[in-house]
Amino acid sequence: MESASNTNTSQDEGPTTDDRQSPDLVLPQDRQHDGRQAEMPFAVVQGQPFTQLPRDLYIPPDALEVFLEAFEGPLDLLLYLIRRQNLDILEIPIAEITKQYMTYVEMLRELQFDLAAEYLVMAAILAEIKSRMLLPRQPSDDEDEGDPRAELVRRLQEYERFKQAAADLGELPRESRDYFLTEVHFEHTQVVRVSPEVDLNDMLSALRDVLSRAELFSHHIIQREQLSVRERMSHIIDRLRDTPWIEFPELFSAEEGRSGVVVAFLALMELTREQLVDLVQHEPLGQIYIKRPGSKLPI
Amino acid sequence: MNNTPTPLKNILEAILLASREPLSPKQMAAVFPDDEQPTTADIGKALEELAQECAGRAVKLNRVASGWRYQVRESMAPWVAKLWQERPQRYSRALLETLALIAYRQPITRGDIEEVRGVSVSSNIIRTLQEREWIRVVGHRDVPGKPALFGTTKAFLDYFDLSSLDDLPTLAEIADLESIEPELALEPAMDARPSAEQAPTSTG
Amino acid sequence: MNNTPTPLKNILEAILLASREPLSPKQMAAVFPDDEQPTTADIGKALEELAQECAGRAVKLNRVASGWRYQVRESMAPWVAKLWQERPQRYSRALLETLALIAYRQPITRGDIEEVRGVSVSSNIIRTLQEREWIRVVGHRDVPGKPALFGTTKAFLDYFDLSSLDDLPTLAEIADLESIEPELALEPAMDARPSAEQAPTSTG
Repeated sequence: MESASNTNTSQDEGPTTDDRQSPDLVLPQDRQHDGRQAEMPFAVVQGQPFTQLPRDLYIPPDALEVFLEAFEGPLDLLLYLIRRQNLDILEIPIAEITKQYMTYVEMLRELQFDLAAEYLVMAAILAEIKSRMLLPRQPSDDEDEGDPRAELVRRLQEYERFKQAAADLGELPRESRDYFLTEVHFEHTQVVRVSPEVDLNDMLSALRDVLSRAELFSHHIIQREQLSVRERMSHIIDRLRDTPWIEFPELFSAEEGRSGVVVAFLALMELTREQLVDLVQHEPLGQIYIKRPGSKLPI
Repeated sequence: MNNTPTPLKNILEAILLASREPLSPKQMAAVFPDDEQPTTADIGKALEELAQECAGRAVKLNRVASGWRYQVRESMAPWVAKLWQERPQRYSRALLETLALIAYRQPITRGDIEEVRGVSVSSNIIRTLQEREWIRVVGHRDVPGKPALFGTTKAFLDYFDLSSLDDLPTLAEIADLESIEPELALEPAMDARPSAEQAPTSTG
Repeated sequence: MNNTPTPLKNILEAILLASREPLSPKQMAAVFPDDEQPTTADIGKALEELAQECAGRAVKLNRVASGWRYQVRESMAPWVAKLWQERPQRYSRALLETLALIAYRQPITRGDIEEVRGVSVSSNIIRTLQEREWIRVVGHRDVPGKPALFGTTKAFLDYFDLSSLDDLPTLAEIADLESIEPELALEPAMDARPSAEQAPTSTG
């Protein structure tokens, strides 16, 4: 029957898995500083390992975030709960695990943490299995339904296989990390290295894709922006590489006419807004300087 | 003037060292004029000699999926890595799990991947994998919505220093829920069809 | 475990073969830990040995203004040159997106581009665009790390036959283009979890 005991586990559990993990993988274990495998902490926040499900509801919100990020989803969390107690997947004590899982999910909901829907779906699945486990089972039922845990066990096993496969993949030699490509200089005397041709429309359609992905089209400011303003912004920044500051009037030239002045002015406003330049004026009606952020004026 | 013909071995060494991409024997042959093309056997013999000459050196001649390449040995990584300030890109567990599923289960849809992982697969992961040219769309499943089927590429194998999918680490076997039935012969690794690998979920 | 220390000569061979740029003795010494730095004399001796080992091979170790590098011997040019002639290349979607964002959102950092694109931008793309002289570093943003700000060049305008960036369609026009011909089949699958992935539209 369902155990009402606390989910607390002993402190001195041995290592629970022999997972070989790449240093690349951000697993709960990796967050341990001294590399011991005594008990896998959920997370380490500001040097403090969280090795147990917190019993009271208060954990710092930033701890929760790390906590949640340490898992790749409900299956990963369940596997962790099972492995942490040295349990066999095939013999999951469903009531116990469900209880632990619910504690965790409840805690996150309590704090109105943005919990992925998958975690809630899994909570429902666990509750359903638990209730089926509580029903008296006739031997004849086995033929029809089998162990109510079977499907969950299958999913956990399947996920664990690929979790391991991903860890193995992470350990394979990688270019520029483990091995390196050679590139020996070759003097291209007579050879012209042929550069690919680019069609302007291809570039524009690439832009359209990336902007619709980022939903930037909805941004009316960008839509109205004149590209010559952007171009001018680059020029102003470029001028500021050689000199720490420019006097305001230097930005404008008579030959450009009215529209040129407008473009320069808009460029300056945008640069200021994006904090790429600073505008400085020492006294009312005094000279305005455009300078690199952080640089000092000589006066 | 020097009229000794340049040995094939030297020519291959030159093009292999200068190229950043692995070269297949066909690509190697293509640098010769039509009437002077070496046979595949000649190329093979020359490559073997070159490989032997790497003994005791910092590089080795290695065969990966898309051809042959010289590569700096892994034992040199502590020093070579210092050359660049940029750290090599790190890949998240989510990305590696997705990649593992595509590698071992190809062709596979995004939905299939989500089913095994129990969480949705972000578009960024798929896009990153496609941009790295590690995966590509190999077809579409003939069900409503025609979801794309993904498979891995030669570039994926090259990057992980593999010459074929068979070189991937063996996929772990699944312990049977009904451990009374040990006779189930599970495929160790490379079967592309899920049906062949799945453990039965009920008593038969 | 193998406890023989790696010979200096091998380490130098490794870094010289992996580096795209010539390396000065000082740069070579810098890949060693502070307490294990070889002397300039040791490095000089090792380089000499490496140079001698190139006898009869397709490459040589050469000293140029900024340091040492391996280079393919000139006599190999007829074959090596073919490698590049044969390559029919196309730029990747990722490169075109990066270029377009630099054109439309300049001055822009690599981080900004990554934020909009939602995936990392490879160094190769930036390098290719710089080598082609379509983009250049116009300055640096005054934040930690001082990331480079990129802008487009005159050569970029010339290539696309534009007299100024204003000749490019506005973003509004590009958006309209989309509504006229909706492209459905671009993405293998769209976001399952939009909130987690979208780049913040913080430009406003």
